[in-house]
Amino acid sequence: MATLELDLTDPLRTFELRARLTVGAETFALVGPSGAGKSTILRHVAGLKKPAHGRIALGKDVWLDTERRVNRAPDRRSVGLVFQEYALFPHLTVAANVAFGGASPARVSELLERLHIGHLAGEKPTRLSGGERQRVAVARALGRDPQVLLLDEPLSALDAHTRTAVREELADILATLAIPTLMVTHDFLDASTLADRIGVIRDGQLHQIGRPEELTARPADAFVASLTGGNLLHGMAEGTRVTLDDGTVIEVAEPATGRVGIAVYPWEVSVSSTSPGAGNVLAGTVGSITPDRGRTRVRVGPLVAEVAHVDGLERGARAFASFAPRSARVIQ
Amino acid sequence: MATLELDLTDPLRTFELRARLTVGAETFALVGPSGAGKSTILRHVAGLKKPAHGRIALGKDVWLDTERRVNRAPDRRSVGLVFQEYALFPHLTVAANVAFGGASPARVSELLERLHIGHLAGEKPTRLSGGERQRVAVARALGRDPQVLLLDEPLSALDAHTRTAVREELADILATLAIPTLMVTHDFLDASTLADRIGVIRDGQLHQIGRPEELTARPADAFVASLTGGNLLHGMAEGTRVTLDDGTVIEVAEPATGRVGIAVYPWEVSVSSTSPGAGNVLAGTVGSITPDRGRTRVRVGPLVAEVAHVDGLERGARAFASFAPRSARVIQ
Amino acid sequence: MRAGFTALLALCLGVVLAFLAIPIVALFTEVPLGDVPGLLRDPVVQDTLKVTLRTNAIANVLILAVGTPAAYFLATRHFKGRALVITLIELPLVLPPAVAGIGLLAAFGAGGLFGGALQDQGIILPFTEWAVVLAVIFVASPFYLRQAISAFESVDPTLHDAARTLGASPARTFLRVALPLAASGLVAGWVLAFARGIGEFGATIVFAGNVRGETGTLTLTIYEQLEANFDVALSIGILLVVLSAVILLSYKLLSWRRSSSTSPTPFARSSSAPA
Amino acid sequence: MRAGFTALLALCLGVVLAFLAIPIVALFTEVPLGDVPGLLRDPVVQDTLKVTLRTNAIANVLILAVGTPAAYFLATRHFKGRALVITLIELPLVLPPAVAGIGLLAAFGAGGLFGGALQDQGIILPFTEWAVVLAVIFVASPFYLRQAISAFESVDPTLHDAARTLGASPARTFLRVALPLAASGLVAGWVLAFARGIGEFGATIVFAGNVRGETGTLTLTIYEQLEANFDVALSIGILLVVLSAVILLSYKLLSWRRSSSTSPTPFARSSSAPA
Amino acid sequence: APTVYAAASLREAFPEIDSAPRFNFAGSNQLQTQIERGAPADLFASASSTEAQALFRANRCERPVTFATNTVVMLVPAANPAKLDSIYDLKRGPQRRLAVGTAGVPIGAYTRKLLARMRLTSILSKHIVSSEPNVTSITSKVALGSADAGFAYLTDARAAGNRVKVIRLPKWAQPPVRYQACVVKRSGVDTGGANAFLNKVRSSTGRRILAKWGFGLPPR
Ligand SMILES: Nc1ncnc2c1ncn2[C@@H]1O[C@H](COP(=O)(O)OP(=O)(O)OP(=O)(O)O)[C@@H](O)[C@H]1O
Ligand SMILES: Nc1ncnc2c1ncn2[C@@H]1O[C@H](COP(=O)(O)OP(=O)(O)OP(=O)(O)O)[C@@H](O)[C@H]1O
Ligand code: MOO
Ligand SMILES: [Mg+2]
Ligand SMILES: [Mg+2]
Repeated sequence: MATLELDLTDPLRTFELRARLTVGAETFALVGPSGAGKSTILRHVAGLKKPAHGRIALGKDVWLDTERRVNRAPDRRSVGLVFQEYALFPHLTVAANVAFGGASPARVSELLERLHIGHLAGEKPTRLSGGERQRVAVARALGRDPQVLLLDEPLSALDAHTRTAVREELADILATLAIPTLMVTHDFLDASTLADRIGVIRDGQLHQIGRPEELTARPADAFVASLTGGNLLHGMAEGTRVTLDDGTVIEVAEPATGRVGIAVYPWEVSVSSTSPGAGNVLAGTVGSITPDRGRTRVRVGPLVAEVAHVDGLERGARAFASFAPRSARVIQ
Repeated sequence: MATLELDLTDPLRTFELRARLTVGAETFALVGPSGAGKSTILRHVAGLKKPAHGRIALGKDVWLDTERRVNRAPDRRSVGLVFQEYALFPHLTVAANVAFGGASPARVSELLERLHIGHLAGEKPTRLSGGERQRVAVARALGRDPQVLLLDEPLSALDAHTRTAVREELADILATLAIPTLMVTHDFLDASTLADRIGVIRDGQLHQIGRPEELTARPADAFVASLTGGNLLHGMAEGTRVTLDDGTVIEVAEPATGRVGIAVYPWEVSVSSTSPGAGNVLAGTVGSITPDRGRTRVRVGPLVAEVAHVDGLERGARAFASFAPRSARVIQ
Repeated sequence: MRAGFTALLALCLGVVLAFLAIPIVALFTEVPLGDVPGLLRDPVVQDTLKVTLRTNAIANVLILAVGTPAAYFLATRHFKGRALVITLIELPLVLPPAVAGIGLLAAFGAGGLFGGALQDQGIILPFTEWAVVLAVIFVASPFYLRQAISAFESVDPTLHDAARTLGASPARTFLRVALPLAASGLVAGWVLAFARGIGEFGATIVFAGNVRGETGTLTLTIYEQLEANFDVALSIGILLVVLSAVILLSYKLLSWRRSSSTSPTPFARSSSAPA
Repeated sequence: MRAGFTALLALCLGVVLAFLAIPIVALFTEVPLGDVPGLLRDPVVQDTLKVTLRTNAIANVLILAVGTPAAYFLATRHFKGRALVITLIELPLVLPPAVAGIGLLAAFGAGGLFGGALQDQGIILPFTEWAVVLAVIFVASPFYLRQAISAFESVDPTLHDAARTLGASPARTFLRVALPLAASGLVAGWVLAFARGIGEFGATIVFAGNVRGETGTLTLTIYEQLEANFDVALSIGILLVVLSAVILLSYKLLSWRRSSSTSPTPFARSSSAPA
Repeated sequence: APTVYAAASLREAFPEIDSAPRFNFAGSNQLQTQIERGAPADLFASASSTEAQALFRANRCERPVTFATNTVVMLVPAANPAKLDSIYDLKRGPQRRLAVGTAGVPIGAYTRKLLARMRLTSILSKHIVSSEPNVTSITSKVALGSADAGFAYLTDARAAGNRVKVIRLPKWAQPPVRYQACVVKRSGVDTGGANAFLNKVRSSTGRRILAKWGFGLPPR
């Protein structure tokens, strides 16, 4: 399988997009806030937008090289693109949508079966549910037997409960495809379930690239910290001591100086009604208490904690949240 | 504070909506699949749709009584409605939107400050981010000092990472309001964070009403089980023994007979590479392995498990998922 | 081959533009432009201008005043026969103006359906200024109504609902929400209706005749003056072209400024036509 | 007071409907309907009908064939001066037909801008069928172009992108995606253009004259027969009304069937007008 | 002031006689129809006796009086692209484009009569003939060069100035072109105003102006 290489520069409205990536036979997720340039990168790869400078190649096959004035039209690049709202052709049946890219009838049936939508072949897309549409969009993109797959927020149009099922299914499909796949998402769980590597993009810049657990372990900035589910505190650091904005002093693992952010994950915070002797302690009022997936989410002052039990705690009561110094990750 | 009582019957396109509810000074969340009739109930309460039969009253104030031919116009019911896509007036500034319901300039400033959007007073809604729009919509609904607050999927238009922050903020606001609040959502975490009680609605019928932890503990049907995050297995029950469709026999806590569903929560499942001696055991291939909020999500055959560690497991390997009989909740 | 497709499209556009532009350009070559101001001061032209402005002003006020609520009703209320009503409203669009004139005569002329009753009241409509007004309303109002209905329909109904739950009465909702949001569509429709009214000939000549200072509008005068005062006719023609272009362009600029200041989707394709 | 608002709206609608319906109804009361078939067999009418159909068929084919690609180009390509081009295209809409006729004469008539060149080629346009065709194209094509541009614009551009990434060339994308999705808007525009062409009078009489069997269209004949043979004029009028109504209604029924079978949002307000 | 409905060919002369009335200039038969349909006219001035007499017979106007006469001429564009120097040129040569009044309008009737007397009726079938509803559109067709020739009144040729060239037709072939005016009968008619205007037309000043524009004058 060929490797997708891209190296792009494109001045957008408010910032310059710069992306340099190599994606092998793996799934690479682009994660970042709205307007970061995620979709734009997919459009560059598909040939729907021409960057100011750059090169895109699949193995030896050069799709774009602005220096050599190479720029293949979208229909001459072997890509499958799944659009955010799916962009199914409303005037064609499901089968005709999948066949649009040139798939033979046999191949169309095979794809529909594989995605469990064989019985919908004759329906128009407007009569389908969100999950069904998503499957049609994936089948249509695969119908061209693309050498590169692009997915723009493939799950964002789905209900919370449809989403879980479709996510697992998509994970299986991506695992068997083994072609370079670029995916855009806002959701860290989607990214970590589906992708081998994640690139965090903000203002057109790739800020951090790594496996999901690497991002969680060492969030490079406040955005990554909140994306991976962390609480964010602010304060002034002097070595391993940080004076938070509310005056509390805490210990952190890595020394730093000046204004810093501190990421603390909810599952590394304990909560009690009496002050624990050791660790970093923040006192505060108890906010919402929510059962969440076998644990309980409690907010104490600025911190959300996920704990096994919350015996004796009530909304509005005073409580203490504590965490170990090594759980306090410093963000410059 | 007056209590909102409603008792409605309304034949919709494919089913008849029947809802009977009493909501005190609390937040009640309506949760259910798309098309279940959730928004329709809010429209009934607001007076935007007239049910075929029924009565809606706020304390002694009767808003609707089809028998006595009472039907107050929406502008004569004291409701604040936050629409799913916010429905802000695009031609008015943020301040003018909030003032539309008749709030004085002082009250408008107060509301904007309270929702941290004071600096946006002069902006047009189209120039705001999703989270900012949501705040404007809430401020506008509160601007009328309503006696009933209705929220239609107030968080669904937000990014995954904006969502967490806005959810906590909204929880604080709802906690201080203390008026009957009806909220629609697709997301169980939203519902359990914001609501005191949850009503699960499907095909126009309220299938289960209870506090979040009650729903998790005893899901009344397959929908509630998957909503609260459970895995769903199917099989034939004979007493406390259930033969699953793949032939595996498991033990459950409550006796039953005939075809049943079994809900198993991921956090009550363990995974190992060798068969554990005790409990219910399902063998299968390892699917995706995903770090998720301090734990690891692993799929083994039909089950997703959330475990602390997955030492020695790899995608595609054979593994065993096990759970205690009391974790196997029977669903008729 | 693929460059060929775009070239083909561009070629078609070129043909269209050339064909539509040439007659307009040619118009300007026919008349000594320096004489136009003088010719327009001709008392015949002055009379004509007055009649045209007066009758069209009345007609447009009536179209806007009665047509706007009617369009709002049709856009927001659903009742049986609505499709038929809309077809009826659109019928004058596809009716040859002369036939419209005959119809108006048949309805309001002496011996017409209502002509007798009106005459008994001392009201004579045909061949008076009011006949011009009626003719203009009949041929021009469907342009406005059609666009107004679709402008009101494209106002998100949840905004309407939002206004109601915020305590606004139906009338206030109409004034504060529907009207401002439909405004640009309404103006687009009005521009068309106005233009159609100014250019109206067929129904007017049949129903109102060409009485100088009474029913003789600019368009009628053009036909009348074609023979003798060809230059006067041309000057009026040029006046009308310039007037039309100014109206169209200023409307475009207006709606362009509006949309560029409030557009929710900065990358939405800029809408070309007052659709 | 609040019931009053709806009543006011309904009243306005009633006034509009009454006013637009009365002339059409009156038209039918004027002529002994039984005689209409006989009158329409009159050789003058037969000639006229043939001329009308022939010239309009040619004009409409040209409008569709050249206008559709031109509209697609304008709807999907962005270039400087695009707004100006669109204004130019809309200008004939607001141009009095007589002025349009003068413009056409000034451009293509003997002694006109291109008249000499054409004459050298042995081509004389005025008083020929081709003059009618040109006049019809000039006045009717903007109706089609305008609607076609907005129909193509309202096709979701991501569908276009989707087709391209699925390997479709620009031409195939146009044929398989843009054209079918814009179809109902195109037909709506074409209905308007067709109707405008059939009813065309001013530009035709000035530019093409009224030559029986050559340039004498139905509308010209109505004017001609208005004094001489009023019943013939009326019969043609009725023929045109019925024709117009049939075209409008069949278009409505067509688009209604389409939309009711594929409508994505069952509760979307039913769109009234071919907007 | 009265409302005067007058034949299109009177468009220059009448306002010069008195600019006070409201004028409606069109084909005489068109005006006749309008008056029959209730148009609020006070005086009707027709380019032939047919229309005025028809109204008189229908008791819609007083007895018509003849106030002017006219002459039918052939007009060609100033540039004369078809090189027509006489009406007989139309018997020969290629097909030409002619603007001729419809049979229903006075000028059309006169033209046909004249051609019949000259035994030239065949030219109406030999050439391409545009039927025009009134003299205005005949002269404009010639003036704009879309017709190679047209038949109209001498008076129109004067009004059209240097854009057209007049080709006189033999006197012996001329039909009697009699302009007749009558005061309309209807409720609310301004009889006084109508008669006053008619008298002005028939006064010596009126006759002088008519003559100036090329009309012939009936004996007093
Ligand atoms: N054709 C263009 N020219 C210039 N700027 C553009 C263009 N298209 C998009 N932009 C800008 O580029 C930025 C990135 O847009 P993009 O659609 O790639 O964001 P995104 O990361 O996909 O956001 P979202 O999560 O909302 O989909 C935006 O700020 C947008 O304003
Ligand atoms: N005015 C109406 N008349 C008849 N049926 C209706 C009407 N409005 C909605 N329905 C139907 O009622 C059902 C419930 O619609 P509703 O909008 O309340 O669903 P919902 O639960 O809010 O769904 P979602 O989560 O997608 O917003 C739908 O199946 C819809 O088809
Ligand atoms: O009535 Mo006329 O003057 O022959 O057109
Ligand atoms: Mg995007
Ligand atoms: Mg809903």
